[in-house]
Amino acid sequence: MRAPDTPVIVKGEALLAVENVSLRFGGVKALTDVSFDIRKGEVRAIIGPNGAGKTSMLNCINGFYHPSEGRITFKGETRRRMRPFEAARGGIGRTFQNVALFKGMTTLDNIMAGRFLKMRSGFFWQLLRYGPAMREEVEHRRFVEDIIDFLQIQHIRKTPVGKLPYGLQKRVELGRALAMEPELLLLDEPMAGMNLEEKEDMSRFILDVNQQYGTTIALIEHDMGVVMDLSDRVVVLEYGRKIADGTPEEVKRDQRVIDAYLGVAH
Amino acid sequence: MFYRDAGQYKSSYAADRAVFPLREDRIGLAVILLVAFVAIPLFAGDFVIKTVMMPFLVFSLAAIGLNILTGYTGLISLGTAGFMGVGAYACYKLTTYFPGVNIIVWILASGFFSAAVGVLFGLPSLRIKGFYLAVATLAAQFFLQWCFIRIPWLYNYNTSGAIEVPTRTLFGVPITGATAAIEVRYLILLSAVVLMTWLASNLVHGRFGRMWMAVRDMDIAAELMGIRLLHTKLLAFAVSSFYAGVAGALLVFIWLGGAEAGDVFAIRQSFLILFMIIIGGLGSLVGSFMGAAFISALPTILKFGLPAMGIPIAGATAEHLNFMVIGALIIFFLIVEPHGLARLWQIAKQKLRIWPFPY
Amino acid sequence: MDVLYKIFIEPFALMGSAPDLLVQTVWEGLVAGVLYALIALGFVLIFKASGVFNFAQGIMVVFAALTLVGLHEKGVPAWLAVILALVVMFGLALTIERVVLRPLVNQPDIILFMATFGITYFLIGFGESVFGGNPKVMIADELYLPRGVTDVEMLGGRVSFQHLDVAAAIIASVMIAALAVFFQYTRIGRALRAVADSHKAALSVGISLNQIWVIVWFTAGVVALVTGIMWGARSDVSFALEVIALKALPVLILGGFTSIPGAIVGGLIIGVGEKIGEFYWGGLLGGGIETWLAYFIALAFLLFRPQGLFGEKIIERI
Amino acid sequence: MTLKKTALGLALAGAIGGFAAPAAAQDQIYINHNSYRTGPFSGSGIPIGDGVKDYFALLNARDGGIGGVKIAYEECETGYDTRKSVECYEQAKSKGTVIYAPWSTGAALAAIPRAHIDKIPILSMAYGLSASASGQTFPWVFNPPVTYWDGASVFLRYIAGREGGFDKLKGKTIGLVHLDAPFGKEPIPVLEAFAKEHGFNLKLYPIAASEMQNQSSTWLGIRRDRPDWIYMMGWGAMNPTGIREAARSGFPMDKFVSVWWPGEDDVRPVGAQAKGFKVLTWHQVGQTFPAMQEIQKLVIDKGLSQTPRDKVGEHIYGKGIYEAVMISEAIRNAQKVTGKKVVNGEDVRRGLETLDITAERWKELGLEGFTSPLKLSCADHNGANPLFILEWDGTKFVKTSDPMPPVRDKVQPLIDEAAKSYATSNAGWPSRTETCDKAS
Repeated sequence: MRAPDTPVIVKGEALLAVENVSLRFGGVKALTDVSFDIRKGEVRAIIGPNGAGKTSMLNCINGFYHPSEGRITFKGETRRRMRPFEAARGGIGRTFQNVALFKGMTTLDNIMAGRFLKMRSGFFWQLLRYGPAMREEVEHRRFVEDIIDFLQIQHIRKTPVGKLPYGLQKRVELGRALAMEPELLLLDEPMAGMNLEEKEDMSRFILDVNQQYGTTIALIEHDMGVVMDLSDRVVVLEYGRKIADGTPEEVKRDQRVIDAYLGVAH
Repeated sequence: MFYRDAGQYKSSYAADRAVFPLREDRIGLAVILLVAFVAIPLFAGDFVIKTVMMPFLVFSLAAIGLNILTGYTGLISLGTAGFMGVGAYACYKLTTYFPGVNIIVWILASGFFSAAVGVLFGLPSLRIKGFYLAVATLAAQFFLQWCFIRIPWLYNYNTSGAIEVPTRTLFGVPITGATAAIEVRYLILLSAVVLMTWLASNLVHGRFGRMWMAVRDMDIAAELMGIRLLHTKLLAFAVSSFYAGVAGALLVFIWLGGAEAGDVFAIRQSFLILFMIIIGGLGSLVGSFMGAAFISALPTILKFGLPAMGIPIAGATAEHLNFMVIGALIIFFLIVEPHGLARLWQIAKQKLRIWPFPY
Repeated sequence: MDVLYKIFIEPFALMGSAPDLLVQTVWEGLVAGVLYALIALGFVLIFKASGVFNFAQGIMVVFAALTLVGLHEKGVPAWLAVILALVVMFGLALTIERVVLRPLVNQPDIILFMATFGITYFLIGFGESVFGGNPKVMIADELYLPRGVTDVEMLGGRVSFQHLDVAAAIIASVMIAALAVFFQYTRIGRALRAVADSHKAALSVGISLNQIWVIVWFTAGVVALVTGIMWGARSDVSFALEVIALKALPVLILGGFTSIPGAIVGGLIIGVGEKIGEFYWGGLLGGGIETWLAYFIALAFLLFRPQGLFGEKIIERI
Repeated sequence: MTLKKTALGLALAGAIGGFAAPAAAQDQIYINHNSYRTGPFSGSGIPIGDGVKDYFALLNARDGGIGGVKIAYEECETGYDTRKSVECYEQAKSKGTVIYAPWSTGAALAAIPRAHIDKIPILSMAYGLSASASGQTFPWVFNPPVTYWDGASVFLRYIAGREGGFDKLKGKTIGLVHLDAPFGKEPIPVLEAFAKEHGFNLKLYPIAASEMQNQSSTWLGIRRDRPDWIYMMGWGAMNPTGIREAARSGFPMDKFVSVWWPGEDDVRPVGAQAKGFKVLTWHQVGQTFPAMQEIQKLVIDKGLSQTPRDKVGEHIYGKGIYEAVMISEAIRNAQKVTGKKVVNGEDVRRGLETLDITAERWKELGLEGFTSPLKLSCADHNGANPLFILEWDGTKFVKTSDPMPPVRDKVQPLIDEAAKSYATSNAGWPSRTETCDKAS
């Protein structure tokens, strides 16, 4: 049993390091002095009871919130006040707890929007929809079609996503994040509200992404079974503090984690 | 029967990304263009061209501009008429300083001035959202309108205080001013609108269009996709104001041929254009045309059409009735289809596609 | 230098040398502000309870006043005309709820906004065809609104208070207080507040949303009638008044769309701000800057407090 | 698919186009006259419209039209909106109107360039483009009997008279309260020119159209600046509010002069407090004129008009009568000049250029003492008639001054210069080719 604040030493290069991060809204402390790291190629789970600050942590990582204290280093670079689009440019992709798709657009356009950063053709060609603009459009369409095939959502290609059932929306959202070809993919409860079959599909997609594309994944999930199956290492938050960090087995045995999940009074 | 997508397969992504993937739609478009370019100038009288077609086209263009901002990017603006005014005055200054350059060049170039002004007044859009932004854009509307009256330099110190449209020619044919034939002016206007509609269509179907819509639907997610909100919003303001500016220049130079700006670029006009795109369909270019037809042409048709069809109501009463009918129709259409006439049209097409089967 | 002098020194020098004018300007601003606030109040009531940005509020002011004066013109005694005007406003609220709001329930805000524009158009046509489009004189005497003026010698000059303005300020305050009491202490008022907080919550305590809408639109109609009487007594009852109603919009962005105190304080700030601005600095730009000054004042506030004067700080969540 | 809707609209529009075509039958003269009985300016628009309409109804009822030809008179509602005015112009044109009365400066400006092509004379009575007084440059445009520039010069002549001569104006302050629109700014060049020459200060108080009923800060400014005289260029709802605010702010009504647009309805609500308020105008008010009584008897009592009986002869109503007299006299002239019974726009233009309504003629028309004689010519499309003061006595307007002529030697050069600059800035403006008729 390790003390919670001592980093786990495992080999592999750290892609992202969170050091002593605190986050306050007015008087409310969402995060207090949290440190952990995410290594290249791993699946890292962040778990904890409701209101533990998991989503706030992801929001800090991709620059939507700015930590009140502490720092976050991504690919060896520390940015004090990173903006979300800068995080995206750096290669951080993201899905959301409550699906944040572009509801008025089709599945295809949603995923194409994920290619935004990869598209370069200028305003003039875009106006004419000719030459480089059209070539680029077709080329990226090919990439997107691969993702669509991978996620098995061919049949809903031209459906506005607002009309899709929840499970499919989650899948489209994953597709949109994949279209960014991120180095680090943040998944916020990708399986919330899904039935068993859908969860199995989604788990397979996540593992495939991790293995086929080599994408590093940070994952928030409530279903402990899924977490234990998917993740290499787990960090546990409670009331904005880190209470455990380690492999799934280690975390599972940690008394504080057991207390937190069983709701023992402090 | 006549409108089918069966049997039309796309063999390339390029063909699938076309704006009009269906053959029937392409034929329909060709027919409409033919009517607009050939039949109307030949057969429609001055009255119809001047009071129905020309305002319809001018306001369609302005509506497209606003639709880019509001329908595609989700930013409500009530300053459209002001931006139209900027275009009109810019064009006036340009053509009086450089009378040698063709007026069409200046009409298009005037859009850049309104684009610049649009960007300036678009700056608060990063911090202000929704109806708050709409009200903030009223600042632009009132301020610009005040400038048009108060800065005599803008109207070349004319004693009339208005833009006086000089005669300008294209290949020796007068296209602006009193001597320009109405058919010629109509064709110029139509060409400009068709060209700019085509460009707008390209833009909204490409990566900029997706960028705008992403910001509209979920700005936070868009930002996490690498889209810079301020750039996107300002680009939308710029393009939108560009369209408004060109529409304004066309309004004064091609349609009205001289006007007192305090009146045609007033706040009321801004509201009307906003309502055109809502009733036509937010985020739809077709909708911009339908909305313009509804809000701009319908009152004229009602006003002059009813008496002509033998329903004798005169003067003020007709005007009152007109107001009431339009008000009622707006509410009626919103109840029938809140997503606008464009959606209604789409549903009709869908029905046609599967006809005679119910679904 | 001259410009700087005119911007930074001269106006203040004038304020100091003629404090009576400053007092008078502030007073005029307050009176205008009260009336702006009243119009804004109508907006806020409706926005709070039904989420509708009511473009028709301006025309409701005209329509209410026009009904009152028009009925009186047709020989109805003043007191009866007031009652009938209230009945008409109630009928209007009922009709709007039935014909417009109910079929459009759950539609996006912008659609409802558009629908109120349809109402505006309809009311313009309807009002003019029933009562005629010519400007009418408000029946101020019949309603026992005071005329005349009290000149107060003070600060080395004269400050005049129009009795009508004083009455307007008092009536507006009484009405706002009454509304506050209504909201705070009556069953319907509490229901209204519940709706403002959450439609679902309101439904769960067994309040009919439809009734609430009728009540709210009727209340806004009453506010509109009072505004119409006050403003009509200052100038005339005509459709040009509709434009004045737009002045409520900067008040709204300043005060927030859902805050009643915001509407009042915002109205006063805008009223005083624009009168002072026009009076002391307007001349620099040739005058007539009132049309946009209010918006710039509101915009300046907004850039520092995007949530409005009384709004809570917004924390964005995903 | 974009324009399929258009095609439909087109079919409809085509139908209208067909209908809008010549409605004028052979045995009548068609007049399409703009009006605005709706909108923020209806306060001015309604009495004007009533006056014109009633006078033509009188001509038809009493004389069977003009020279035996019935007048087909139609109003086109504009709501004081340029867009709708353009529609009205096109309708008037297609239906063969013999004259176009825009009744808004914006509408006049939009129509002026078309007049010589469409062969429709434009009559903008004492408004519109001042420069159009020059018949040499604007053969098709008429703005009798006086321009705003003339009006401003008469105002100055009047106050100079009250102060004891133009030289006494030195050091005085004169305020111009005006609608913040080209119309309201019209007299500024004249006032400025005089201010320079006679050494008085000119203070401008612009009022935006949207603030017409919210003028308190303007009048505070007036209280601060204490101008000796105020001249008001107001329109629609601006007039009653302006008069009210003047009374509220304690400005001496006796020193408050307005251009010719306020009517009794604008002043009456202020009542006794407005005593002394002055309107500069060119015609009398009242119901004592035989023509007015005939209208009451033959038109209103017969149910041919909705005009309230007691409104006949009021100030703005009288303006409608005046305009209708000009039009009908021009038609009569045209019939005389051409020998035709049914005249067209071109003939009426000639009729207007030879217009000569003498005092005797006014008497024949049942309007003796109503106004001064009016004589137009090919060069002078205005007449620059004298103006006098109507003063509010607490309940009605009373004429309190003799007619005063404009200061022509100051105004005429301005008109000539403005006409010249209009022709140059509108590149391709045609020089006059229309022949000139001898006055008959």
